[in-house]
This record gives sequence, C-alpha cells and structure tokens, in this order.
Amino acid sequence: MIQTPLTLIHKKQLNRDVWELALAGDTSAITAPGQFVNLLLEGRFLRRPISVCDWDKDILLLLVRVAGKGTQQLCRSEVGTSFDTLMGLGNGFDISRSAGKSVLVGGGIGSAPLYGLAKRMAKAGNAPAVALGFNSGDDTFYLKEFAELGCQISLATVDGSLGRKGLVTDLLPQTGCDYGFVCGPEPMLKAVWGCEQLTGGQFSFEERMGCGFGACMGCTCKTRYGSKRICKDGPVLSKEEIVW
Amino acid sequence: MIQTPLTLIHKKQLNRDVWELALAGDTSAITAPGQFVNLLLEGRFLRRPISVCDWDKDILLLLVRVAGKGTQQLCRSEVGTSFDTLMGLGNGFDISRSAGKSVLVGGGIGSAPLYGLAKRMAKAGNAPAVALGFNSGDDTFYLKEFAELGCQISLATVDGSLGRKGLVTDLLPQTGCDYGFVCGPEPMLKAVWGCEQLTGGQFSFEERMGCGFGACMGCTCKTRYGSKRICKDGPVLSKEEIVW
Amino acid sequence: MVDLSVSLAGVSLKNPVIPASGTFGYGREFAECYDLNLLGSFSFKGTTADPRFGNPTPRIAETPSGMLNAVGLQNPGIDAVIAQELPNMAELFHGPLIANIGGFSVEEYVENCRKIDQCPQVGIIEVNISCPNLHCGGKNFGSDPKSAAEVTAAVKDVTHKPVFMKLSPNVTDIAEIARACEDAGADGVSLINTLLGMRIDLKRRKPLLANKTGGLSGPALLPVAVRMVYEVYEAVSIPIIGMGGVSCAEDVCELMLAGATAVEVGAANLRDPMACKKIVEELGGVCERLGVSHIRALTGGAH
Amino acid sequence: MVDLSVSLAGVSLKNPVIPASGTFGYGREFAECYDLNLLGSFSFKGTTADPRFGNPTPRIAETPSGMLNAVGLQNPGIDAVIAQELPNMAELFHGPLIANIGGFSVEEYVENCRKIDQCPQVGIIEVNISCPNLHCGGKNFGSDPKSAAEVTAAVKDVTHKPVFMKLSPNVTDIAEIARACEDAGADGVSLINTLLGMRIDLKRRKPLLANKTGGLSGPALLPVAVRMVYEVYEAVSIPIIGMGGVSCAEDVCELMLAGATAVEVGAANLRDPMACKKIVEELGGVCERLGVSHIRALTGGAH
Ligand SMILES: Cc1cc2nc3c(=O)[nH]c(=O)nc-3n(C[C@H](O)[C@H](O)[C@H](O)COP(=O)(O)OP(=O)(O)OC[C@H]3O[C@@H](n4cnc5c(N)ncnc54)[C@H](O)[C@@H]3O)c2cc1C
Ligand SMILES: Cc1cc2nc3c(=O)[nH]c(=O)nc-3n(C[C@H](O)[C@H](O)[C@H](O)COP(=O)(O)OP(=O)(O)OC[C@H]3O[C@@H](n4cnc5c(N)ncnc54)[C@H](O)[C@@H]3O)c2cc1C
Ligand SMILES: Cc1cc2nc3c(=O)[nH]c(=O)nc-3n(C[C@H](O)[C@H](O)[C@H](O)COP(=O)(O)O)c2cc1C
Ligand SMILES: Cc1cc2nc3c(=O)[nH]c(=O)nc-3n(C[C@H](O)[C@H](O)[C@H](O)COP(=O)(O)O)c2cc1C
Ligand code: FES
Ligand code: FES
Repeated sequence: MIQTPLTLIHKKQLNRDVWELALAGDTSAITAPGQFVNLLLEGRFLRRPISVCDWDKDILLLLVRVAGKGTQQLCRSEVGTSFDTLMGLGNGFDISRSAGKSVLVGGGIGSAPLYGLAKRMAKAGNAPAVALGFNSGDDTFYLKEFAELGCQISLATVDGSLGRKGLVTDLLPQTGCDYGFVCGPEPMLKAVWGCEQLTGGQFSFEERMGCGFGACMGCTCKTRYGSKRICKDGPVLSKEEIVW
Repeated sequence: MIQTPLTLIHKKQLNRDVWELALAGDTSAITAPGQFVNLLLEGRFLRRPISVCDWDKDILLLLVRVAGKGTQQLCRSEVGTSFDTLMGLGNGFDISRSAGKSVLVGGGIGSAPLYGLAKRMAKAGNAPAVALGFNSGDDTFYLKEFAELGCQISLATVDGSLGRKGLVTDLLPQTGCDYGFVCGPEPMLKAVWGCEQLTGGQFSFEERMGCGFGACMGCTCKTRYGSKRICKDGPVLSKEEIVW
Repeated sequence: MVDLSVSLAGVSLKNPVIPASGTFGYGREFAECYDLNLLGSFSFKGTTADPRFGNPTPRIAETPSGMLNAVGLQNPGIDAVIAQELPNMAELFHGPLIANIGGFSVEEYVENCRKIDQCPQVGIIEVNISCPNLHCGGKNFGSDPKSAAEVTAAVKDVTHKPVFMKLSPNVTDIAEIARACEDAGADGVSLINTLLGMRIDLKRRKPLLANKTGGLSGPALLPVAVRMVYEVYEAVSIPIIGMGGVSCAEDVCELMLAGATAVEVGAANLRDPMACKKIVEELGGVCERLGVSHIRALTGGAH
Repeated sequence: MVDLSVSLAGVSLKNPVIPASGTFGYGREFAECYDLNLLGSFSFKGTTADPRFGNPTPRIAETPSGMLNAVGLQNPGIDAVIAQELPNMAELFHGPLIANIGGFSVEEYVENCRKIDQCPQVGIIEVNISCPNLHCGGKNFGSDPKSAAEVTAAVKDVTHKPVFMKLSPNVTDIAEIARACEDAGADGVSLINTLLGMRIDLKRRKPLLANKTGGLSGPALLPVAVRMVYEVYEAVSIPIIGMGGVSCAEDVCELMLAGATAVEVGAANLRDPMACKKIVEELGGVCERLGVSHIRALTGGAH
C-alpha cells in the first residue's frame, strides 16, 4: 500500500450512471487486477473503495457508478482535481491459479475490474471468455473494449433489451468453462458460486469499510479458513473457502 | 438581507496576514457602509462574517485578515471560486447622524469598513479625518487608498515602526474632531469610547455569531436601551447606548 | 403527488417539517426569505416566566459539522411573548404553532403552560426539560425519570393542549425518561435537545464559551438523534417529534423511519435561512424515490 | 525544542500521542507506513478471554464528520494475543504498550488482567468497560458507578501495572463514574469511548448496521470529548488519557488543556494511515506557537 495524490486527467460518461475516470499518479503499488484503491473525497469522512479497472505505470483507470453522494461528487469532479489515494489495496485476482478454461463473470459495475484482468490474460495469449449481466441494455458499458481484447463476450439483461433475457448464470453453460473470475453484487456472486459447472473460481466481494487496509476489522467475513478481512485478505476469495 | 452566490474575481495580498478580495455578484442588498456579509465556506459549519469594505452595483470588496482556518481557506481560494453569501447584514454606519467634525478611527483589520465609509463621505464632499492604529508598520494596509480619497490620515503603531508610537487614542487630540466612527478590537473600542473629546460616535462591534441575521440570539449584548443583537441591531452601536 | 400531511397527537400539519425552537426566533427573519405557511408548524424560542438576557457572550462556537450554543434561553418572558410575539407570529404563520416552554421549577412550568393554554394560536406545547445551558442546582429536569414525570403531570393538569416533553440526550437511558413522561400523561415527546460539549480557545487557554459548556447541534448530532428516536419509539406509543442534525429531506425521512411522526430542523436554519423551504420542496421527490405515497407511512418503518 | 514527553501514572512516554484501541490493529499495517517508535505508545485492539468473530457485517457506516462502528471486539482471544501478537508488537514498537482489555463479566476482566500482568511488553492496562457494541444483558459496566468500581477493584487486585479504566460517554454523569473508579483504586481513566448512534438505509428501510446501533467516532465527537475530559479533570486527581475526534496536533492540545495527560487518536488513523505521524511531527510547532516548552504544562491549563 502507498498513499499518494492522484490527479483526474480525463472523464467520460459511459451511460446514465457510470463514468470512466483516468487519474495520473504513481501506480507502482498495484500488483494485480482486482485490487482496489481508496479515495479521499473532500468533506466525507470515510474513503471510497473503487476497483482498479486498468492501469499502466502512471495512469489509473476507474469505472465508477453513481451510487450515492460520494460517487456523485467523484464523478462530478473537474479534470485537474487531486485525490489523496491509498493504492494497491487487497489481494486481487491470481491468474496463475486458474486451471482449465476460464470465464470472467461480471454483474453490473462489477465488470469493471474484470477488464484489467481480461487485458492481462489476453496479453498472456489467453483471452478469456467474458459473461456479463446487466439490468438493461442502457446499463452496459465497455462491451467494445472487452471485444477489442479478443474476448468472446456473452451478454444477459434482466429486461431482455440487449443480449439474452435473463441472468448472467444463464450464460455460463454456453461458455463451456469450468473456472470463473467473478465480480458483482452479492446475490449474483452466490448464484454463480452455486453453478456446478464451475469447479473452481475466484470471487470478488464488497463490504462497507472503515479503513480499507486491514486495521479496523470493519469488513470481516467468515471463511472456511477462519475470519478474513475483505479489504486485506480479499476482496477476492476462492470458491472453496467461501461460506454464505 | 439576500442570499446570493458571489464569485471571487480578484485577490491581492496586502501584508503578511491581510488580503484584498473582490467578489462579483448582486450587491443590491447593501444599504450602508459598516454592514457585513456572511460567507459560507466549504466544509465549515458556520458562516464567516466579514465587513463590507467597499462595493458598487455588482462588485463587493472585502479585506480579510487570516485569523484561523476559515479565513485562511477564504484567502487561499482561487479566483473563480463561488461563495454562498448572506448580504446586507446589520445596520451599518449612519452618516446622517454625525454632528460636528468627524474622525474615522480604525484599529487593525477594523479599518476595513471605514474605507467604504470614508469614500461615501468624501463623495458627499466631506472627506473625514482618519486615525488608524496598528501593531507595527508591517501590518498597515490601504494607507494610500485612504489618502487618495482626500482624507487627512494620522497613524499610530504600537512598536513605533511607522507613524506615531502608541495607540490610536493618542492621535485623537490632533484631529480636533468631536464625533467618531470607530471599528477595531474591543479594548480599542473601549479606550476610544472613553475619550472625552468625542462627544458622540458610532462604534462597530464583533461577536461570535450563529446565524448573522437575527435568529439565534447568539450575539446579544446589553445596551442602555435593552438587549441588542450585534448582527441585526448592530454591529454599529452609538456612543450613548453602549454599556461595557 | 405525495401526501406530506401528518398528525401530531390530533393536530394536523400539512407536512412534518418544523423549525426547531431557538433557531427560528419568532419567525420574523425567515418570513423575509420565504412564506412561512409552507412549513408544517414552527416551534418558537423557549419561553420562561421572566424576561431573560441569557448567558454572557461568547455564546457560540464552531465544531466539526456542528456548533455549540450557550444562549441560555434569552427571551422577553411569557407575558411579552403572549402580548407581542404571538399575534405577530399568527400573522406570519396561519397554522397551529408550537410553544416551547422553559422553566426553573415545576411551578414555573405550570404557570407558563397555564398562560399558554389560553392562546388559540398555539396548537402544541413543547416543554423543554432539557436545556443544557442552565445551571439550576446541577441537573435539569430531563436527566431523571422522576422529575421528568413530575413536570409532565403538573403541566398536564393545567392545559388541554397536547403536551410534548422535550428530552435531553445527555442521559444514560433516554427511553426510560420517555416512558416516565408517557406514564405521567405526556401526549408526545420531542427529542433530542443538544448534546453537552465544549471547545477550548488554545491561545487564551480557556473555554471558548463564556458559559464554558454549550449544546452541540448540527449534522454531527444526526446519528445520535436517529439512535435515540429509534430507542424511544420502541419504548413508548405516544408520537415523537424527532430532531438533531437534520439538514436535508433525506435526514427527515431517516428520523421518520426511526420513529418520528414529525421532524424539527434546528441549526440548519442558522447556516442557511432557506433550509426548511428547501427541505419541504425536496421532500415529495425523496418520498417518491422511496416509493411512499403518504409520508406518514415512513414513521417507524425501520423497526 | 519543545519537550514532548509525558508521564502516565509513572510510565514515561516520549510524547502524548497514542493510537486508540481498535483503530490500529496490532500495529502491523501502520508499521508499513512509518516507524511506530515515533509514537508515545499504542493501545492495541480490545482483547477478550475467548476468540471473537465480532458482529455480523455491515459493521461500518459513515456520518457527518465521523463514522459508526459495530465491530464487536473481534480478536483472537487473550492467549493468542499474548503468544502471537505481543511478541510481534514488541518488535515493531520498543516502548511500553497499552493493553486494552474487554470482558463480559468481572471474572473475565480479572482473568484477562491476570494474564496480561505477566507480559513485560505491556506498560499500562486499559480496561474497557464501555464498549457500546456488546449486549450483555443491556447496560455495560461503564454505565453505572457501582459496577465500574467493582471491575476496577477486582482487576487492581491481580496486577501491579497501572490500570486505566476506559469510560463510556453514554451516561448522565461521567464524572461520577470516574470518581467511583478512582475510589476503587484506578491509576487513571481513559475517555471517551464511542457515543452510541445509528444510521438508517433509506432504501432498505432498515438500520445500516447489522447490529443496528454502533459507536460514533471521529471529529464530530471532539466537543463532547473535550467537555467530558474537562468535567472528569475537576472530579478526580488521577491522570486522564483523553480521546474522541482528535485529528490534528491542535486537537491534542485542546484535550490536554481540558485535562488530559496523554491523548489517543482513533478514527483518524482509518481515514489517514499517516495521521499519528503527522500529529507527532506537528505537535512541537503548535506548542511553540502556544508558548510552552514542556507539553505537559498544557494538562488542565484551561481550568
Ligand atoms: C472492494 C470494492 C471495490 C469496489 N469497486 C467499485 C468500482 O470499481 N466501481 C464502483 O462504482 N463502485 C465500486 N465499489 C462500490 C463503491 O465503493 C460504492 O458504490 C461507494 O463507496 C458508494 O459511495 P457513495 O458515497 O456514493 O454512497 P453512500 O451510500 O452515500 O456511501 C455511504 C458510505 O457507505 C459506503 N458504501 C456504500 N455502498 C457501498 C458498497 N457497495 N461497498 C462498499 N461501501 C459502500 C461508502 O463507501 C460510504 O462510506 C467497490 C466497493 C468495494 C468494497
Ligand atoms: C460584524 C463582523 C465583521 C467582521 N469584519 C471582518 C473584516 O472585514 N475582515 C476580517 O478579516 N475579519 C472580520 N471579522 C472577523 C472575522 O469574522 C473572523 O476573523 C473570522 O470569523 C475568523 O474565522 P476563522 O475560521 O479564520 O477563525 P476560527 O477561530 O477558526 O473560527 C472559529 C469560529 O469562530 C468565529 N470567530 C473567530 N473569530 C471571530 C471574530 N473575531 N468575530 C466573530 N467570529 C469569530 C468564526 O466565525 C468561526 O465560527 C468580522 C467579524 C464580525 C463579527
Ligand atoms: C442557538 C440555539 C438555541 C436553542 N434554543 C432552544 C430553546 O430555547 N429551547 C429548546 O427546547 N431547544 C433549543 N435549542 C435546541 C434545538 O431546538 C434542537 O433541539 C437542537 O439544536 C438539535 O437540533 P439541530 O441539530 O437540528 O439543531 C436551541 C438550539 C440552538 C442551536
Ligand atoms: C473501528 C473501531 C474499533 C474500536 N474498538 C475498540 C476496542 O476494541 N476497545 C476500545 O476500548 N475502544 C475501541 N474503539 C474506540 C476508540 O478506541 C476510541 O475510544 C473512540 O473511537 C473515540 O476516539 P476517535 O474519535 O479518535 O476514534 C474503537 C473505535 C473504532 C472506530
Ligand atoms: S476495512 Fe478496516 S479492516 Fe477492512
Ligand atoms: S448571530 Fe444569530 S442573532 Fe446574531
């Protein structure tokens, strides 16, 4: 973990609620896709945890959904605004631990960290299958970006307005994959975890956080191997250790 | 009183602690020199009361001394920053009530509202004498501006580094005036109030304020004519009503 | 259109938004900014038998997301309030007013309420047994269930208007005090008053307030208010006027979900004279987003 | 150069800045950010006899200028703390540690203190009788002078280390509780623990925290902490570790002027892992501006 200022250098609205933000600064603390950063916003006491969507040496890319007042403030910030940031938090996804054929499974804004993961897998010559679920076609984002990595994308929407009508779990059979990298809201994580088709996988969780770096025990969950802090020992847990 | 946004359009450092700020906006609520505005600063709960130094139709001039974190924040604000402002607060000085020969007596940052007063008196063909006291020559400001109005200025500094060594009260005899418009720290107000030479006068007070517009009774003082709210019935009290 | 009306112990208000006592004077300053008739009601400055100057200044200090006050019940006394202020207030606001009554003895509370009982402009009497800025032999009547009940029973004897006892948060168990008031006949409870606090002037090395301590109000107080309203809602069945740190329409809904029937807005009025107007205007939209068509459906919804 | 050293019931600290229990874990995460030896001491996470998972999540909610937590004393239990964590902490910090001890019965407090008494790394025992997030038959030991005194006397019997009783702000009269602890033999008092609060999730219409209520910490708490330290300083003559809402060196001085001998910093560490380092670094400069050459001269200076 490092504490460092990041400067907003670019922002773009991707759909009604989701923004793409690029921030410039020292990203050296990021070691794996699926890690997150914790941003301090003027006038708010707690930091806001946001997954790393993608990064290079000195630019960090975030996809942020306006969920409340803090994310709204973040997405309304002007280019040039600087944010005190804790960087390189959490364990992230471990590509080396995937066996067999992998699918990236994203629900809503949970698709954000999967992009950086897909990019790194693609670079390693292993563009994964990607299954994404949204409420509606209007909520999608980054479909083109995933496609440009060479990923085979399947899409489900709850209202059927784009892709297959249904849930992301409905897409899994057609991928023929047996290992998943999964990020999304908790009910979706649970549903995917319950798919027998996936014999293994890594699941990224969300929890309300006090610190985001392991000090306060605010974000603890039970696992088969004892208590874990989502912020420090997670946010990514492997299939076999998860208890609901 | 009106509530209106003001935009910082100019700032200039006048000495180590004092800044000149010009703000653009609707100043129509200001009716007299000696009134004040109450500025909302991002992240602070209470507004900051600052005297009107000068104004025209759409520009307000303030002189602000960095006294604590709020005034520091104000003086560090960038040109273009907007402030939610309550405007036209307090009674202000009443030029019509001065009889005889008037002197404006200022102590430190208390000289700020006297400038707008002097300007209006000068315009009416009656440039007043001005007696200013500071701790040191380094703390002075606006001497040239007062002079340019045609005012006869006398100056005292506690350390004697500029003007006469001593207090502003030491300057009064040489002015030959018998009516004062006085603004400065409370001990100075009290000393000037005690000068027999001034048979009448108007004294501008400071008090910690909750609202600044008369609602909370946070700023009440006792006068010969009952309790008065410094923010609404003041900040200017006349000599005869003041009790210490 | 969301129905914002609520009923407080039989008194109908067009909406639950009520400026809190001590932060709205007698309404005059705010009437210059907006038509007070958009409010549910307003609770005017705490009234004592005799005129009071209040505490020496400084009476106000800033805190993170809040403020301290030690005004000390400055008011012209009940007779002047009835003779001069009430007719004035009735001109500015045509609905039922809330009369906030202070006192230093049971007898004083009784006398004040007896007088206010005669005033048709007053719909509800809010009996402040929790002012933290008065030192009448240490504790105030709100810090102990027995004396809270004693005041309640005594004032109930002399008025037919609904009586809301205003409770102090500076206690170990506010639910116990609320229960005592209910048992003694209170028609409702108002909570919370300010939390006792202090700031120190580092340069002078003295408390900033002349009174040393003052009452904390403003957003900092909100989570404490929500908790206490929630606790009291489970303890009593009389209506609650909730308050403490409200600064937007969402906060009003939060206190209602915790158990409040109506909500007072205090320090927010001082920071922004238009606060209550803005809150009233936003309230319908917030209710719509929450999917309620009658705001009273929110009361106690989080239990 | 300002002398920042203070002495707490005979234990010398190089400066009065102490990370507060529960906000610093066992120091590990912070040792990645700075050398812990620049601190006065640190108070490690509250320890109970048995390992505890704590409360269900969500355990954290944001409030204006503060936060609620309902962690519920998650810890691996006293034996694991002594066997694994204490040696580790001693490597990271070479001065005397503060052991924060929780408990659900007088016997448990006694057992925990008896065990901690054997640990040379521990300089002071801070007995937490005020955790608001535990429901052991309603009230905790800190809400009543008698049970506070009972715990104090019992733990004093089994240890020669200085014992600081950590008091709850959720009481009508904290000075009375402090006095009871002093009379029962406490070497000092630590105050304040968190103030009980609640936030409600408007969409779900339920309390945000799974535990419903949580403890308020952060800047919002500062004026309450200053007031309580000030009150307790007038009531007892044992030293006070002050805390509640401290986020900068000025706040440390404010609590010392109110009566604290040393100051703990809690939630600020979560918001900014470098908070304590920054505070220590700024403290000398602030003292110089206040014209003190020994920081201990500030203690009680506002009385
Ligand atoms: C590890 C992790 C990674 C995340 N990655 C992303 C991402 O890439 N893009 C994105 O848009 N969102 C992401 N989130 C969710 C994001 O943190 C919340 O949407 C955000 O904190 C909401 O803040 P707010 O002020 O808008 O909402 P408010 O509801 O006003 O926030 C109030 C408090 O609750 C917390 N909170 C509210 N919702 C959540 C949540 N879902 N998870 C954790 N804390 C919450 C806030 O941080 C704040 O402390 C992530 C969350 C976690 C834990
Ligand atoms: C009617 C009036 C006119 C004023 N005119 C000017 C002016 O023209 N130029 C100028 O530089 N200053 C003026 N002041 C003083 C100015 O308001 C304070 O210096 C300022 O509020 C300090 O804020 P701070 O955040 O920097 O200090 P802090 O000490 O951090 O402020 C903390 C709180 O105390 C209040 N406070 C602190 N000092 C004062 C004070 N002297 N008077 C009232 N409240 C105070 C602040 O408003 C704030 O609520 C005036 C004050 C009043 C009452
Ligand atoms: C300046 C001021 C004066 C107050 N005077 C009174 C009063 O006279 N009577 C009373 O019952 N409460 C009084 N209060 C308390 C408020 O009515 C309210 O209970 C408290 O401020 C909490 O609400 P808030 O956080 O919205 O301000 C006063 C509060 C303030 C800030
Ligand atoms: C996440 C968290 C966990 C805490 N855990 C403990 C604890 O285990 N034992 C204890 O005595 N106090 C605990 N506290 C209280 C703090 O030590 C401190 O008394 C309180 O937070 C007030 O200080 P602050 O405002 O600086 O945070 C905890 C506080 C927080 C925020
Ligand atoms: S959020 Fe503090 S330990 Fe995870
Ligand atoms: S500051 Fe509120 S009445 Fe003057």
